[in-house]
Amino acid sequence: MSLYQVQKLIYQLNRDPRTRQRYADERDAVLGDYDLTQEEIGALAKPDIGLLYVLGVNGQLLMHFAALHRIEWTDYLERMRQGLKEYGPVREGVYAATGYEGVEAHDARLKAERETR
Amino acid sequence: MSLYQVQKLIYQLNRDPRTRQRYADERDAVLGDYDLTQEEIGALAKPDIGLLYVLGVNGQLLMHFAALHRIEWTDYLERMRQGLKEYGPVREGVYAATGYEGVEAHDARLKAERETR
Amino acid sequence: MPLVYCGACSHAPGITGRAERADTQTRQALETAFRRMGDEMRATRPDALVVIAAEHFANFFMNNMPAFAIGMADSYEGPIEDEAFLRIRRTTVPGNKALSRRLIETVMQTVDVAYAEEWKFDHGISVPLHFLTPDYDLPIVPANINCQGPPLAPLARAWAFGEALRRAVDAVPERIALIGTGGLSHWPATPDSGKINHEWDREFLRRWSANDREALLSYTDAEIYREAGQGGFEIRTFIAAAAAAGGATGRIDFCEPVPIFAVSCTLGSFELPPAQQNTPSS
Amino acid sequence: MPLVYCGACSHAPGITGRAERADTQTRQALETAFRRMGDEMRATRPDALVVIAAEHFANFFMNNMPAFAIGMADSYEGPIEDEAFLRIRRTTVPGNKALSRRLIETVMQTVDVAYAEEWKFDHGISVPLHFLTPDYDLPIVPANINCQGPPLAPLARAWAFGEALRRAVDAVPERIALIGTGGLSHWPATPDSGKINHEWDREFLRRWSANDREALLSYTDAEIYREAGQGGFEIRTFIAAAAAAGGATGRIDFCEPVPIFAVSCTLGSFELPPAQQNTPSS
Ligand SMILES: [Fe+3]
Ligand SMILES: [Fe+3]
Repeated sequence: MSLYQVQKLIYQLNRDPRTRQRYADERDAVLGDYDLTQEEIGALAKPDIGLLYVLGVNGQLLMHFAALHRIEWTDYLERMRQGLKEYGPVREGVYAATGYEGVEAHDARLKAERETR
Repeated sequence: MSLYQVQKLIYQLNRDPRTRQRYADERDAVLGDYDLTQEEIGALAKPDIGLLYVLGVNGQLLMHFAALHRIEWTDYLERMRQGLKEYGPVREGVYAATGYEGVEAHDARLKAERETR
Repeated sequence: MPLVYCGACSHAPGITGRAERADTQTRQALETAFRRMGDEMRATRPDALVVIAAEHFANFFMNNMPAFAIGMADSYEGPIEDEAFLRIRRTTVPGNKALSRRLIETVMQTVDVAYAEEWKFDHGISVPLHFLTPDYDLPIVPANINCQGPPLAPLARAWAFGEALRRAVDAVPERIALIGTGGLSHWPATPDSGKINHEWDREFLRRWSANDREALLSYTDAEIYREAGQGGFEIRTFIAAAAAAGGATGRIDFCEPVPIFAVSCTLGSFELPPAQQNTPSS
Repeated sequence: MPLVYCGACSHAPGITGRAERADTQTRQALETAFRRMGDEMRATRPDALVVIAAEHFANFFMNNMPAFAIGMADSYEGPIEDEAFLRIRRTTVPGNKALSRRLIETVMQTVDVAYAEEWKFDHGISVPLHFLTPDYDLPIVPANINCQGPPLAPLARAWAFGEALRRAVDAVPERIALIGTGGLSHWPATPDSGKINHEWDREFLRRWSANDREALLSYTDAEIYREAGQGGFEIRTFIAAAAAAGGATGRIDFCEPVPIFAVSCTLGSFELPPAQQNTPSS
């Protein structure tokens, strides 16, 4: 029920250099400013990108939170997939997974289509 | 031209206990976070309520900034009047002074009207 | 189901914060009228109270100033002001996020309202609630009209907002009460604080009681600013309440100029058809 | 005077941030098309460019989420994202506060837009500007439609926003260009990033090129979500641009699915009557 609070913290981190600095210096104090469950605190602190994704954090917030932790794009996508396996489907919001062949397969298919055109 | 920045700082102070704490602890650093002229910095730091009023700070922001500095209501009104004498009319915004007989005279007049009703 | 109560009232911070500086008789009459309004409103057995307010930089600033906003949370905090300044204890007020969301979705069909998943009440809501729901036991849906930072939405859009809220309220199964809260003519927090154009207020309330849409919307902001001060921009909340009343006429229960409170303290309500108060909608 | 240019384009962060991971030929064709669009737009000698964007929590959050917003500042900063992530240098982009205010005041007559005296551009504006105005020498008026955090305004209101912007633009003496920028079908920042419903995109663009209001507004959000993903909500920006084009038909200059950029990269523009491009309004 405190997804709003999780997202607000990530929003502030993404937007505000001072919050980022405080998060680096005294993470627990920053986490304490928000009304979070233990599961949420754990997911943020680790960070468990897969769990945050399943909790319903909007991808437009989450991808920058991942980047803040130097998690590269492909790794970010992979961690969300792992989250789905570990914790089940996305519980809230509109960023649910719907199934996809993957960029490489998709690229190959498009290329084949172009060649037969 | 940085009235927006002056008002934003006051808005944050009014709203956010952490900003108030920082303002108490390291005022110059907080002032440095905003894009302010020397006149504005001086008016905020003193604080010169009269000048802030003349610069155009919205009264709904300014009255709480005055209260933060333990300036009592009647004193707050008086400082704005002094500001008008010292710096001339309000330069921006919609909180200009338009002339008023004063609460005491007004009260006395209303009382007289009630008695003759 | 149809709106069960619709009214409007003042919210000046002086009413609580500088209470003892007003004439005792006037003050007691005002507080009695406020409590009677609360009794009447609660007698309609509302499930929630929509408050159309005009806040003063507690939540909304010129970095992102919505013309209209509606809260969407299960609780709110207020007042944001210093408790000693306002003399109202800070507390948590119940909301109803799911109800808010249903109302917002209907309002959005015609009025482009911002939604807010948090909201700190300032005196604009806390002063009315202090008298109307002193136990803070009725869920509140806060709504806001920007009356502070120009450019402001035109009066016709404030009317549209009231109409949209009424359509939204009528579409939910809950019993909903609604109040608008704002000042009429006043020059608050300026050196002219206390100045009141009581004649102007009376004429405004004449139009309001008659629910005369055309006359209410005929004011220009330039005229309001000249005759009723920057505080007069808050008539938008009264206008939205009149629109929500859907043509019903109003009754002025109290209207006295109180200089130390900086406004004509005003309480009024609309005579909704009894059917709307007691029977479920078709 | 009447709008001098009206178009729409993609803004996916991958276009700059993951540029080298796309097929070289496709990438070069896209960049060429983007630059050509910039040349065409600048050839209309605009005094300012209105960008109808769909930002991604750079400025607006659920604490106060406006359905529609317009910037009102003399300069803006962007991109807010890590420069290495987006591979666009952070810079100050000129605005025009006075022009913004005049536009906002007209828009407010019919659409309840929030105004914003500061605004940090994210990839939603910074990627288009990187190609269209690489010298950042054209004043920008940023506008936003909430496409991220439901409840979202209905498509009909996005259309109303485009119409209101057009009325506002036509009412000022300046020469104004306008672009909408958003993705069509896409599932960005999810494990399905790269998924594209190209058939759906083509059908949408058919309706868009025809400026077929009824067909454009016939989508429901449930249908968009199912067929085009949460990223598809951004078609609101294309729809507002179509409304601003005032009935003119459009031309698709580029439309290729690029999985690593997560969208069908799309560029299009409306054929405004030449009179509107060259003569002052009556
Ligand atoms: Fe007020
Ligand atoms: Fe986007």
